[in-house]
Amino acid sequence: MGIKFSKKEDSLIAKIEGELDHHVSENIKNAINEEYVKKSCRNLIFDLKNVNFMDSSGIGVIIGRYKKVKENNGKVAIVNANKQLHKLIEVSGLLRIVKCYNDIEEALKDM
Amino acid sequence: MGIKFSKKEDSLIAKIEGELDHHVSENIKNAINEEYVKKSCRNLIFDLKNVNFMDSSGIGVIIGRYKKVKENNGKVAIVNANKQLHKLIEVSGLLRIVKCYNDIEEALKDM
Amino acid sequence: MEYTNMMELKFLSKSQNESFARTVVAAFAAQLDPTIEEIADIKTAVSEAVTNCIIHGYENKIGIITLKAFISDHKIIIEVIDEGKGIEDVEKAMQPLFTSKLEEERAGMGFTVMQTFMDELEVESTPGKGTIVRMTKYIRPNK
Amino acid sequence: MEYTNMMELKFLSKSQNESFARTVVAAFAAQLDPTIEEIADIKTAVSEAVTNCIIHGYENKIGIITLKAFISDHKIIIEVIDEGKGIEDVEKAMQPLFTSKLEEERAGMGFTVMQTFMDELEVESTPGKGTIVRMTKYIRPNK
Ligand SMILES: Nc1ncnc2c1ncn2[C@@H]1O[C@H](COP(=O)(O)OP(=O)(O)O)[C@@H](O)[C@H]1O
Ligand SMILES: Nc1ncnc2c1ncn2[C@@H]1O[C@H](COP(=O)(O)OP(=O)(O)O)[C@@H](O)[C@H]1O
Repeated sequence: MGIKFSKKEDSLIAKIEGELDHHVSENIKNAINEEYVKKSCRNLIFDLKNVNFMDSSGIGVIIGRYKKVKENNGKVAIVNANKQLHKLIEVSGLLRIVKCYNDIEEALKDM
Repeated sequence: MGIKFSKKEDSLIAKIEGELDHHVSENIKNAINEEYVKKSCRNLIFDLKNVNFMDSSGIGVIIGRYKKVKENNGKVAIVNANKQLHKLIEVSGLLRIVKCYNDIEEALKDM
Repeated sequence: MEYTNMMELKFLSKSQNESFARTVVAAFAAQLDPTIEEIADIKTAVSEAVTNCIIHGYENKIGIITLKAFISDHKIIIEVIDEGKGIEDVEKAMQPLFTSKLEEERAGMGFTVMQTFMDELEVESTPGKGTIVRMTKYIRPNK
Repeated sequence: MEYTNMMELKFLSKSQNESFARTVVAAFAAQLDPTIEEIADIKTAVSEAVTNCIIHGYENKIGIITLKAFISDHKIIIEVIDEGKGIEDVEKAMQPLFTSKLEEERAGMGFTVMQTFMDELEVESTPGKGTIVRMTKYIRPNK
């Protein structure tokens, strides 16, 4: 598991790599919180291109970040989710609060 | 697991694919026996290039074929064994009866 | 239960074993020649159940988790068992969004995911004794 | 035995479970961050021990094989256990080339391979009761 950060406009892009389960969720959460404040961002984009497994612990991570970002008047977006991730995202009701986009450019336009 | 056959001069080349363990050894053995007779070959070359696992059941298969081929005045050779397979082949004492070559051409020259 | 193959795995309720449990069940289910999607469904459901044993059943203390799997034609039955805290009200626990660990950012979607990704789900629990989650997935042959 | 992680797997003595057992032990050992070669060594040794349970311990009848693994710093201890026939003379059985199943084209090299590919090997057997094969592999850190 790993995570790479970049910033575009006032959006933090968190590119997660590997398996996003309960085991790694605490580290992922802390890393994003820290970077979001340090880079003084408003929006948060989860790039899931290199996530090859995720379960509802990952959904918890995204919902938790959503709450923080909303306090800051920002938006949360998901990009590059594969078919299996889409299924999980739909089932979990996450789409009520977070939008999915095909790529980062598309997400940025809508922030 | 699978096995592909070809014939060059009077040598049968058996190219084994996948994992060569006890589970598949009976099928491999029967397939080679059948093809060796059907194609009326003298020598037998095991091409292990696509074998990604082998244990002493595989050694048993090779020794068993060696006995048959010897009765027919033929030779048995092994080609394309990776490092791990070489270790197994050495430990098992197989090199006393069977030679290893880097590729099929080299083996054919020595048949 | 009639079956053609079975396995039983016991392991410690440590979070690094979540991915180990997923790998084991995927390797065992491979015998049914499932699609990549079916394997991913099974891994996801097992991950939910195992995570629940660790967080809720044993509350992050070390206990033993048992993972059983039974294969009979075209289906796999999986049981995930802990001898931990147990669940007072199973029906309530299974409702979407319900979680007893809000402070930990749990989504409350574990059971919902198991239900959606598998074909059958049964939960047996006795407070103070532990929990059994039994899930069945039908694997279509000749795809 | 002191360990930081452990697992116990029970499965049927069917030959299709040989590769399953190898996969499980490889997935568990992965925590020690072994090299590809170390993983291959472990898989080979486990394959030998499991095959022996199937062919010699249970003589192709169906029984239960138990695979245990214990991880403590920089080593993995693996036990492969059957409750089958047992071995009359362990010392003799462990000699290179010795096999009781010549007709089946066994190489008689199973124990030799386990010995060479692992760092320690112990065999406990009681005729009529079964056999325990215990193997240890040291995994060098910071490669
Ligand atoms: N193995 C278990 N032992 C005890 N309680 C459990 C177990 N599994 C689930 N629960 C209870 O059911 C609730 C709902 O579980 P779940 O739908 O997976 O959501 P979450 O894990 O996100 O809380 C948990 O919050 C917990 O109270
Ligand atoms: N689990 C077991 N139960 C009973 N006998 C065994 C077991 N493992 C090994 N043996 C005996 O030890 C002999 C040597 O084993 P091994 O070195 O693996 O060679 P092989 O399996 O090729 O015969 C076997 O032929 C068998 O008689």
